[in-house]
This record gives sequence, C-alpha cells and structure tokens, in this order.
Amino acid sequence: MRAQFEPSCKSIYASVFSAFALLALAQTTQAQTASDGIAKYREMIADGNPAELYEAAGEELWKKPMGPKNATLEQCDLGLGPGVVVGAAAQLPRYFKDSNRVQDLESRLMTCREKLQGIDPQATIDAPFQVGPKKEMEALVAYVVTLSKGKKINVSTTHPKEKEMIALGKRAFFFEGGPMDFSCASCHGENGKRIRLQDLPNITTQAGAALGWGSWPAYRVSSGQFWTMQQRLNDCYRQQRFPFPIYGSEVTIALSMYMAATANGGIVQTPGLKR
Amino acid sequence: MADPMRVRATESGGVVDVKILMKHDMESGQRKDAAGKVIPAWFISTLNVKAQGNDVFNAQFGPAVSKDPFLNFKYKGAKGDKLVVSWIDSKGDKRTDEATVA
Amino acid sequence: MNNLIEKNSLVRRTSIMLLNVGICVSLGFVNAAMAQQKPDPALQKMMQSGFKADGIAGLDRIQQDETQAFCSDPVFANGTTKAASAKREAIQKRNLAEIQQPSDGKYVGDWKKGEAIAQSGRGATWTDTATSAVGGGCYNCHEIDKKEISYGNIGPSLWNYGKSRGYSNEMMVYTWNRINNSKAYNACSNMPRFAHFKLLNEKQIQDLMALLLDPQSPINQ
Amino acid sequence: MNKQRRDVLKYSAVFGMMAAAGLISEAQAQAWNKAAFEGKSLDDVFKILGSAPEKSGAVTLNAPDIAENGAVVPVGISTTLKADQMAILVEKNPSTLAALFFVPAGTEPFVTTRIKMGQTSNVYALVKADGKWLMSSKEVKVTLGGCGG
Repeated sequence: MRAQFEPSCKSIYASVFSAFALLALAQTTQAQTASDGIAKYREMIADGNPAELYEAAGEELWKKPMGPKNATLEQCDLGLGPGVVVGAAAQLPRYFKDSNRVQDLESRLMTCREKLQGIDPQATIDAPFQVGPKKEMEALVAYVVTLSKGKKINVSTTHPKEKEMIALGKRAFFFEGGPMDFSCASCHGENGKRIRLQDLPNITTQAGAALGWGSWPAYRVSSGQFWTMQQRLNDCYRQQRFPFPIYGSEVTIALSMYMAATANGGIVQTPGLKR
Repeated sequence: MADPMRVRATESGGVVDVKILMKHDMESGQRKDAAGKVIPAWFISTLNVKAQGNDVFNAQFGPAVSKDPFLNFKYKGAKGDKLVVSWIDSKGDKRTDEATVA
Repeated sequence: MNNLIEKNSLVRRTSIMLLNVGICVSLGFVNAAMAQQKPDPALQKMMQSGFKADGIAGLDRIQQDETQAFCSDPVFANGTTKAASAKREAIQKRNLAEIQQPSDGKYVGDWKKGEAIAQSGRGATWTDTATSAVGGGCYNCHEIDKKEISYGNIGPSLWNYGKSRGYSNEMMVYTWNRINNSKAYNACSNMPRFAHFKLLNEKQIQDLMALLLDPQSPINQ
Repeated sequence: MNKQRRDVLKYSAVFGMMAAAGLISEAQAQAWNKAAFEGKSLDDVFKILGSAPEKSGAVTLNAPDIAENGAVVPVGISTTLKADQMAILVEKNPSTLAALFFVPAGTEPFVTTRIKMGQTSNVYALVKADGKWLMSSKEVKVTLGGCGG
C-alpha cells in the first residue's frame, strides 16, 4: 500500500519543487539583470570622480592663511602629530588629549580652525551644508580623506572614552524613534538587504561596516555634491524622520566611532562615488 | 571666478588620453526652487582643448550635460605636450586651465 | 526515573543554551545584552542634546513610546526569555486593539491610486510640511508589481498577493490590520505603523488594499 | 528690447571677446548651435544637423542598460569611421540634443561624457563622416532610487 503511494507522492513533490525552482530562477534572473546593469553603470562612472574637484579646493584651503589669526592649517594635529595628513583619516575618530574627548574628522577640523585660525566653530555648526564655512569644511574633508585612500582602517578602541563612545554609538544605532519607528538598524542590521536597488551594508558586521564606513565621504551623483560623513548621517536621520542632528554632536561622533571600530581592518576607499 | 578644472593627460603608444573634470552646476532650466520658481538654465556651452597651440578637441554642451561635467577623449600626441583647456558658459563666465601630458 | 528527569532537563537546558548562542551569534552580538529596558541616562542625555527641532520634525520624535523603547534592544526583544515574550505579546495586543476597521465598511479602493502611493517614499521629514503628501514607500522594501524593477527586499515580495492567498474576508481584515499597524502581529516589525502615526489616511490604505487584493490589480495577474 | 534678446546680445558679445582673446577659436565661438540645442525632437535636431542619420554598425554607443540615477548617465561614442563630428541625443529629454563634438584630424573618433536623463529613453550616438550622419541607439532605463522615491 505504502509502496504504491510513494511514487505519486514523490512526483507531486518533484513537480512542486520544480515549479518553485522555476519561479525562484525567474526571480533571480530578473534581479540579476538589474544588478548587473547597475554594476556596469557604477563601473562606468567610477573613472573621474568629481570629488577630485573638492579635494583640489581643500588642499588650497589647507595651505592658505585664514581667519582672525591669519594662519594655515598646516600645523593641525589629526591624531598622528601636527601637520601629518597622510593616513590620518584612517584612524579617526579617536580620543584627543587636548580636547579631552573623542572627535571625528569634522569636529577635529573645527578644533584646528578654532585654535590655529581663530574661526568660531559655532558659525560652522549653524551653517547649512554646501555653503559658507560648511563648504570649506567639505573641501578640507575631501583633501584629508583622499590622503588615506587605500590605507587600513585602524581606529583605537583602548582609551576608556573611546570604549564609552563605541558602546553609546551602538545604542544610538539601535535607537528607534520618529513616526516610522526607524533606527539605523532597520536598514543596516541584516545581510543582503536593499532599499529599491541600493544595497544596504550590514553595519553590525565587520565586512558591512568596512564597506559603508570605508566608502564615505563620497561624491553623490543624485545631488551633485561631495558629502562628508556628517552630511551622510544627517540625511540618514532625515529619512528616518528624526529631528535634525546637530553637526558634530556627540551622537554623530558616537555613531561614527561605532561604525569605524566595527570596520577596523577594512580598507579606506574614500572619496567614494555614490548614487 | 569659476573654480579650477582637473585635467589628467597621459601618453601611451603615441596616443594621449585626456580626462577633464569641470566644476559647474550645469543648471538645466528644468528645476524649481523652494518657492516654485523655475531656476534659469546656466551651463557650460563651449569647450576648447589645444595641445601645443593647436585644436585637439571642441565640444558644445546643452543643459543636459551632468553637473561637474566629465570629458574623456584621445589624440595623437607626446609626453610633455602643453594642454590648454578653456570653457565658456551661457552667462559668459569662463575658465582656462593648463596641464602637461605625462 | 529520577535520573531520566535530570537528563531530560539537562538536554532541555543545553538546547536552550545552544539556541541562545545561535541567536547571539547570528545577530552579531557576542557580548551581553544591552539592557536597554532600563533607562540609560548617558544615552538619553546624548540623544536629547544631539538633535534640534526643524519644521515638522520636533524633538518629540525622539521621545520613544513603549514599542520603540522595547525594540531598541533587539537582543532582549528578540530573545527567548519569558519576560521578553510576555512583553512582545502585550505590545502586539495593544497595537492590535487600536486598529480601526474602515468606517464605510469598504476594504478595497482604487489600485491605480494605490500603486502611486506605493511608489512614493516622500513625506514626514524636516524638509516636508504638515500638508506634504506622505507616500507609503512600499517599493522601498517590497517587490509588488513586477513591472517595477527598482524594489527593495527588507519586506517579502507582494507579487500575486491576492492571487496566491485568496480574497477571503479573513485576508482582507488581516491585510488591513497589517498596513494599519504591523506591530499588531510582530512587535518589532520593520514596517511603520501607518495609521498609528497618521502617515496614511483611511482612503489611502483602501487604495493600497486594492493594489494587493483587487483581482483586477496588475499584481494579481 | 526684451530681456531675452538683451541676454542673447550680451552672450554673443562675450563670445566675441573670448574669440578676440584667442581663448576660443573664432569658428567655435560663432558656432554654438543654438537652433540644434533648442530642438525638441529627434527630427528637429536631424533637420538642423543637415540629414537624417542612417543606422550603422560602425558607430558604437557605450551606455549602461540601467542608470542608478538619471542625473549622471555615462555615455561614450566611438567609431571605425573617419569622423569629424559626433553628437549625443536623448529622445525623451526636454531638449533632444545633449552634446556636440568636433574632432580635428589627429584626434581619435572617441569621446565619453555624462549626461542627465529625465526618464527612461532611447539614447542616440551620431557620427558625421564623409559629410554623412550615421547613428547607433539603445534604451537606457532610469530607475528610482533611495527612500525618497
């Protein structure tokens, strides 16, 4: 009885299975075509990153006497000693003794501009992105991060304040709020996820954090602008429907510290070129 | 005063590969500002590239060329060639930059 | 006999332990739970001082409600403790209880309008106003009409939603509830609570329902 | 005199100055092809360029099948013919002609640039060789990206 029943059972399974397989195949093929097309598109625009235009402007600004003190930024200490720019972005954020806090690239540049040039950070914090003092910051950031391209991400995690910021950043990463209940993790907490056609790196893993953290700041073709990490985070929070994150605030630095520490060992690919 | 361009030119086998990035908003004339007013078109319209004083490339752009325009072309030339790249936009702003073929 | 009980409970304990390890590893948390269920003054201070109100995006948006606070500690919220599963159920119950069924009794509106709502991911940001139209943003996370190749995959595919699941009254109510407040079924679902936060109105939800559950909708062909 | 006309005059005056300064050759300054750039259809532009192009396997259009963002679509043209002009046209853009290139002797008939596309459309690469326009075309899909939709 049972022996007779089995073959038909098998054949039903087989046909159900092959129907599923076909369906799955059809779906993968379509998704595959779209992602191949996107891959070719990205390859084609990779050559000639307009971030170079910002980088050139930033190098000029770095060496130009500015501010009430009419000084250059050439003695700015980004963590590797005064004036060392090569590789500096790869080890940020980090704890700085003189300011007694963990700083990311933007907040550290504001400290240098204040100390060396006498430029008030508040005016920079309050300015809109892409204009005035923020525009200068964007150029400076482009210059600094380009000089870490290809370096290993190597962020210190040993100082108690660094440890504290990593822990706080992780908490902020999972903090849900706003009318859509979103946290950073809603989009960046699982492998293989996409919004529309954009791949979302899983920032809770080393590989994902290296990809995400490692390719920002970047020139963004949709806005035709070079975005620093501060602006990247700002627009993430905008789309999370949160209130406006304050430029250089502790929460933005903590998030960067969490991402960078998770990304440790990855390769800096900045300035990136993004959709 | 317009921002400088980035010009990269490298010679290989008697052919010079020229890549130019220009800093320009290339306003299409299709966008509206926050108040709903159309932002007028403003774009690089003409580009000229000379090597050793002779024209090696000329381009005319409409407003559909992307912001921060990129251009890549190739001409028969040599290392050390002096390139002069000039553009003019639809408001009459202009920019000239020089580069040496590597 | 005694021995057997011992052995059984040991097996059970081991398997629970293994399960825990599995979850922790798969979520990437090797260290202890973040214990976000207790108030954390340092985090609160950092969040309060890190943002400013801008237009419609006020600071009230980082005052977490019970659901948000619970889900901000995924290690605990997705955990297997009794406390966590009790809390999950309580949250789901509360979210389910507030859902209002359609006032005119109609579940299904116009699928064409539904498609437009599903396409738009706009609204409710600080660059929007109180009167800006809010979209459903459905394609951000779901495949819906196969004609749209630009779709996300945070949520499941909704292609052939009605065709494969049927158009029963039960499906209508379940789908209605899910769009209104997804947390009624999964306390920490990634999907926004569209009715709870008044992101979409009843009419818009009826139109989205039509996209999924009108037999004429292109997604059910 | 209306403002538009004044602008046009100012514009030509500037071109004249540039030409006089030797920054842009006289021929080029005269030549910004206003009529062609204002063409609203393929036929409009073909008419101004002189002749309707024939499809040709000798013209290669290098463009992606899908653009992740319509603001930047990379487009390249190359040909085995001895071309002296090349052009990029986008059928569904508000103005069809995107760019026009002049290729002096000694310069290879090859160019790559980036253009804006308002929506999914056919893109045309045109090449003028021996006084005749030839072309190749393909569809480029412009996708919606990001959360903003």
